Amino acid sequence: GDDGGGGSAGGGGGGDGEAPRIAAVFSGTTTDADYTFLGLQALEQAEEDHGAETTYSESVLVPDAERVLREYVADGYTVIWTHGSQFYDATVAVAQEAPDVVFIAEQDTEPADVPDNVWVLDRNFHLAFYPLGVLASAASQSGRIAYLGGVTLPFSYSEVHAVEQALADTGSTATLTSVWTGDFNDPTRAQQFTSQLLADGNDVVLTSLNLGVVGAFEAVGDAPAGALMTAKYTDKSNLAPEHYLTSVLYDFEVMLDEILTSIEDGETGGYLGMSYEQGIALQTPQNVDQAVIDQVDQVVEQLAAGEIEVERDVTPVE
Amino acid sequence: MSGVSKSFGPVRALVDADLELAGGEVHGLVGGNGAGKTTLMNVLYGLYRPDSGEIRVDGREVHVRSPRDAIDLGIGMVHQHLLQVSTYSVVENVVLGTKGGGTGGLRAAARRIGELSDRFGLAVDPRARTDRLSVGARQRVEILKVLYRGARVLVLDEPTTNLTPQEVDGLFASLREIVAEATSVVFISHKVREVLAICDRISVMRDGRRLTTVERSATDATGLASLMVGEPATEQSSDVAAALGLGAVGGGAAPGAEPAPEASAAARLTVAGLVVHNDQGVPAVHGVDLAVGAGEVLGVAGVAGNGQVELAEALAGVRRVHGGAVSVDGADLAGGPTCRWLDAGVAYVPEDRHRDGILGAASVTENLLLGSQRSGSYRRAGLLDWRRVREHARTTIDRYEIKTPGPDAPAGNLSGGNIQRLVLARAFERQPAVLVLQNPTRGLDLRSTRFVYDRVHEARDRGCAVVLISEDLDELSLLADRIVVLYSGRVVGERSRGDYDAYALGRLMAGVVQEGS
Amino acid sequence: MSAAPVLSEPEAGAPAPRSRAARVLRGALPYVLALVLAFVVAGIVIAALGYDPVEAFRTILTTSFRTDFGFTETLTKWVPLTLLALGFTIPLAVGRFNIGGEGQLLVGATAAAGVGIVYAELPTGVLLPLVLVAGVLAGVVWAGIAAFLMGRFGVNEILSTVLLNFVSFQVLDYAATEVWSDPAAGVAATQRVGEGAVLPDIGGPPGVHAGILLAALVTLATIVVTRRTAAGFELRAAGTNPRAAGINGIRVERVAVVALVIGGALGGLAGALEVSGVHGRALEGMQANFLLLGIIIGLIARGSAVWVPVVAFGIAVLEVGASSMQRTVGVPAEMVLIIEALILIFLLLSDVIAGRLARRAA
Amino acid sequence: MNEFASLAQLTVVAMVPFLLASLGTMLGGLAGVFSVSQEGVMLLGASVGFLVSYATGSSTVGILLAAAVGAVFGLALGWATTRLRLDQFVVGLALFFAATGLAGLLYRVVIGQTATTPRVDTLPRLEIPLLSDIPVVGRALFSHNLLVYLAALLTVGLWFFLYRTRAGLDLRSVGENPRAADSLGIPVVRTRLWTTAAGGALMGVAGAYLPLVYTGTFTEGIVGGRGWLAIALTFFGGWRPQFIAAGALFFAAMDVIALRAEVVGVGIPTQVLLVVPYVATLLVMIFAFRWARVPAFLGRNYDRESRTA
Ligand SMILES: Nc1ncnc2c1ncn2[C@@H]1O[C@H](COP(=O)(O)OP(=O)(O)OP(=O)(O)O)[C@@H](O)[C@H]1O
Ligand SMILES: Nc1ncnc2c1ncn2[C@@H]1O[C@H](COP(=O)(O)OP(=O)(O)OP(=O)(O)O)[C@@H](O)[C@H]1O
Ligand SMILES: [Mg+2]
Ligand SMILES: [Mg+2]
Repeated sequence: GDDGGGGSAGGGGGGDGEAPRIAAVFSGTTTDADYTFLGLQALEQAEEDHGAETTYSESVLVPDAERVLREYVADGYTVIWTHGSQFYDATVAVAQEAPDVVFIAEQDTEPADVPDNVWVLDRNFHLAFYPLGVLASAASQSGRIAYLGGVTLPFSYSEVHAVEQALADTGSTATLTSVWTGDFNDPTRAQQFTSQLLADGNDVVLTSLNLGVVGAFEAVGDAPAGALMTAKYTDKSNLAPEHYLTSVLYDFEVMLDEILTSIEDGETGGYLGMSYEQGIALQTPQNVDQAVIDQVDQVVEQLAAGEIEVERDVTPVE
Repeated sequence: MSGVSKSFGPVRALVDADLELAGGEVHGLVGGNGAGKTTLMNVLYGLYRPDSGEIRVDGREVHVRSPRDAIDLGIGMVHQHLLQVSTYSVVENVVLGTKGGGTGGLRAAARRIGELSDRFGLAVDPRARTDRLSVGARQRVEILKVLYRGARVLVLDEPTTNLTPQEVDGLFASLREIVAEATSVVFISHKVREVLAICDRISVMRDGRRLTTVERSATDATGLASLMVGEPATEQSSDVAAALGLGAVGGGAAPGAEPAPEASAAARLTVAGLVVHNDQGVPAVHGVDLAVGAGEVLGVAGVAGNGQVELAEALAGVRRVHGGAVSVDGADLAGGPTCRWLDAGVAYVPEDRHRDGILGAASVTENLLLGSQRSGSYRRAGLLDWRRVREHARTTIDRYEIKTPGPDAPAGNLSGGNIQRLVLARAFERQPAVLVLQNPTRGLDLRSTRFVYDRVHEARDRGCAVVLISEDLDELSLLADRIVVLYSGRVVGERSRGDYDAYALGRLMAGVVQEGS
Repeated sequence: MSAAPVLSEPEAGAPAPRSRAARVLRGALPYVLALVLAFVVAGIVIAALGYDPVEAFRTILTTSFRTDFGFTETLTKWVPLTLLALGFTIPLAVGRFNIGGEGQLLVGATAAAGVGIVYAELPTGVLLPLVLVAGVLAGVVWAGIAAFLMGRFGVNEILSTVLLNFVSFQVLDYAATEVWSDPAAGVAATQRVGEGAVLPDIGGPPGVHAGILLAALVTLATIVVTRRTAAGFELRAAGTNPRAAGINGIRVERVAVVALVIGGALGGLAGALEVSGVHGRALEGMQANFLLLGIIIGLIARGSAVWVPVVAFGIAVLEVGASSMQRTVGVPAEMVLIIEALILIFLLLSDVIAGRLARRAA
Repeated sequence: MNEFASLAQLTVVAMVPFLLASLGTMLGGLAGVFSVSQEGVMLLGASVGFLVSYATGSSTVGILLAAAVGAVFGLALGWATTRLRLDQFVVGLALFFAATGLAGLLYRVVIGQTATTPRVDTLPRLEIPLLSDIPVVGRALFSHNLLVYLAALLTVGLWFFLYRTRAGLDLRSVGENPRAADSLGIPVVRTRLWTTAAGGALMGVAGAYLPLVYTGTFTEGIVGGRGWLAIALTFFGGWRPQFIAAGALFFAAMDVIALRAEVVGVGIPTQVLLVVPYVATLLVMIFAFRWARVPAFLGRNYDRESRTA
């Protein structure tokens, strides 16, 4: 085969000042205004900041990931980033075959047995959701909070438990109902679920969805004033301005930047957790009192400073 | 029509064929199976696009691109095969494609159909669903469809195949009326008697050409028959006579009929108290008892729709037996799967050969194999031995004179006569103990009809028990050693050879009298 | 719905050997023409969107053949594609549409993974066969439901198999998130199966899992059974004209039920092989669009078990190549689908062309 | 009582996309053409419906254009299978791929990569005066968006047209026995062309319904298998409008009830609840299979001059 990968393996060494050639693997399309779009932004930023040559593949299915990765290796890319923890296993597998190439994989834990040429980016969703719990308990009038997830994955459980912990920590008596639509990307189902959650008297809905979230916002848009909803990854305030609470914003630009800088320094692997200090930010809450905003801001600061420990608890929620 | 040619792949169905139809005449169109009669008429009706040739109506050239064009030109056609939406009622089938209101319109249409069927003696219930009707009734619906529309030119492609003699008479009477109103009729049939009875002029087709046209007054049965068969009718065998539809009935034993074989001691086929349901789950055969000995031909007469289909299928092991016993050579088969009946030596030649007889899209070879695929003679090391199958197919094709472009040609493209030869070949090659035949010569030309009769005789001579279910009394009289009459699913009478009386049989068939049974 | 005319297998039985080569050549010509035409049209579309069509096509054609992993990947995809295509065409021969390949694959994979996880300690010689059998049996059960409903109650099999596909998603999801969940997978996925459940690679690295041999064997067996045995003949006969077949002693309903169940077994096997040979686990999305491609393969091959593997290889090349196009020239993901659609349409058109040619030749 | 009304209302809203897509499938199928491109055409309808509404600000224009694009795809199916006599299944799948690709491509060309999701207002609810004030029923049936009412009218209209008019009789004969229809001058090809086109239009509208009623925006996964389900429901309904409506209603009701159970939290795993509508539909089929007949010539192309086709 084409041994291009070996030829430009210098990138792995990093320090020789050659511009990296970065390839990214996305699970969705770059037009999603959501998770994939964030990846694209980071990629474009890396082009600017590091003079990188970049390329990407969209809508890659998990079963296809290994092949796509191998193709990038063969094409001589020096840094390969899989955007989404579903690609983690494939990334590690290919990384073992191509020790000269640096891989960036995403995870929701700190995994063991990571090859030397793999950077693990931990998205720490439980950290992100803790302040949402605080916010929800403060914003809810009815004392009924709902969590709307996609698939019952461990990270999703950790989000629910983080919210529970937040409720416990703040001494809130609010009840938390958690529901999964079965699909992160089916907005219609999300709409149906949300309508029912709202009809049941839940007045704050914390969503953890990808494209499905637009349906959830459509449903909350129809609800009476007071019903509030949070989003994930990007600002979604335009979807239902009157009912928008906040979003946990994910910034992959800084993360990629950090990793690329480390690579340039010769570190071909490592672990990097996202946090409110780096990569995660809580959008300023809307449609609530300033006091609530202040309270949550404080929590975020404490989280960033490491003063609050949020447990990563992935035990299933019944 | 002139200079009409039409090829289907390698088959040249029409070669420079022509036909002239005068106003107000009934024009007979005859010729062997596959001569091109239907093709020519399909061209006229816009169903087939000819490779060349022209059609003139009243001297003006017309282009018939579809049946719609033909209908607009005042051409109507009764097709050779039933063309009905089987889930529709009669009236719905009749009004298809015509203008008219909604449900109210249908009521009016049903009234008109009632009138038409009264006037022309074509009894059907306009409200009945067509798939619940007998083949004969469906045939009447086909004719009613054309009559309902009215036409200047009426093409009837073998319209009488499924009709009783009375209905044929009724149809002929109405054709006379129609023609009197300056309509022209093309009448296609294989039955010399019918053609002579109704036609003013007769065209004979052979190999895709019009051979000749004769005036009715200038020919007679023998002359026409020899034209149709394509050879001078020198041999005056009983078969030819029967094929011509002459003699037999009414004259007691057919001339030259062989003596009835002595009734063999052990019956090969015994039927006791047979009860069979039709597709709607209604009993169609009520407690029939039959016994057929080796070398005996039992004729079953009756008007279509009196349980023949159900009886035939039950005897062949195709339809579930609801009560009673059917045994072959002493072994009761009732309730067993069809393959057990086949193994016991039952062979069945179904009435509707296109629908029930062949795998249309499969090759002639495969069709000949059908039913014997598990027999040891075609197997080697557990696998089908295609070389042997093919060899056998080739010899069978020769022996039964099946006209086909080759053993690999799809069976569905063969002409009706040749499909029937194929079905018979398959049945006979099994060396059956019991042979069930239903209307085996329907729609066949003279030559093929004679062929079928010869094969039946052969089987009988071999000691096979033959059940011949037919609506054709001539055929029964000629072939059967004994005739039972089926009416409303019951055997209402029985006659032995020498005692056949068309009048008496006819009354039994009509259910007018019932003999003790 | 009765059998589509597509399934008539013109070369059923042994064709006359004489003109075979010439016939294959003449038969292939329109297809080649169609492919060329499809690429020309697709190229125009790609160019219109502002991408480089030459480079795009170079990718399609070379990915599978110029790189080891590309070829490996193509062969790896060939396995489920072939199995699902056969799983579709076998019931199709009796005029039944098995649209349930997806579900059969998924439950097969789930069962295989379950066995591979629960009995992870068993040695290869025991576990591997167990895993494969579990997959096949699960497929049989899944198709068996549809077959039973069809045979006993006359429930249309398109309806039931489509519905069962949706159920199978949840079966896998349940196993992957509740029963044998792998928390680190980042997607609904089961834990890895034991070492003993993993199929060895042949060739390579990168190698193709040994399941390809099994798939090849199954294909061969299908060819022999459908063309050379009484059962295969009965299958086709029942599909060509159920009435005539029944009258001649073939139990059409039973044949249909068995065919559907066999289709399910193949789907289940595909699932088990994906687990044992490719992913080492069952995971969400592993069905890819194998079912739709399998159906397409079966139809392009006109139900002929001989042509299915060949067409499946072509489609695998196309799949692997077309998705690589995105990488090399940046053609958006959606374009891949459009190109595949174009190729399909033109392949079909080649039939029309071939038919016209044949008619002219006659 | 109130809860029942709200569940009933959700059910009605949920059944409409199935109903429209199944009626579209039925229409072509009754003339003998079996479409399998629903999933793709619906996605395209969703994309076009959204994009046009977004660009013009008029959801009516969006719906009409979604219908038009669906009709084009339907017509393509009709044309390829009647004029060229290509295999219906393969053409349908090819069109599925093409429509799916086109849907995403259009969105990409028009909207491109943005940080915020573009959205349009969803269709307003039209309360029918007086009727909507009836307790329970009013809320469930007479407080909906325009498309819901149109779908209801369409169902009744199609039933009347197909079973109470001569044109409907002619149409159905084409799917039952095209040879018979042809021989009586009923234009088989033209009937197939217009029914597939109209059917495609309905699928397009069914797709447009999703962004314009449920989400206010387009996403790739918005159809989420509803197109395939529409095929199943068409078989479920025995290719007749009234039973298709019943089937869609039943399926949607099961779906809403299962969803309800999930939200209330009955301690049954999500996955089990999610399969309820599918399994329930299958179970009903066991008892109701008798009504499910299929047009005799469904899925087969008609060739006037061939005997084997
Ligand atoms: N659509 C077709 N495809 C292939 N061959 C055909 C087709 N139609 C007719 N033929 C062939 O054309 C020839 C003439 O057939 P045609 O139906 O006109 O015969 P016919 O005179 O009506 O015979 P019959 O008395 O059996 O009805 C036959 O050899 C037949 O095989
Ligand atoms: N629509 C058609 N398509 C193909 N071939 C046809 C068609 N109609 C007639 N034929 C051909 O015409 C020839 C005569 O066939 P046909 O079935 O009319 O014979 P037949 O002896 O009159 O049949 P039957 O005895 O059943 O009435 C056959 O070779 C058949 O292939
Ligand atoms: Mg004829
Ligand atoms: Mg005839």
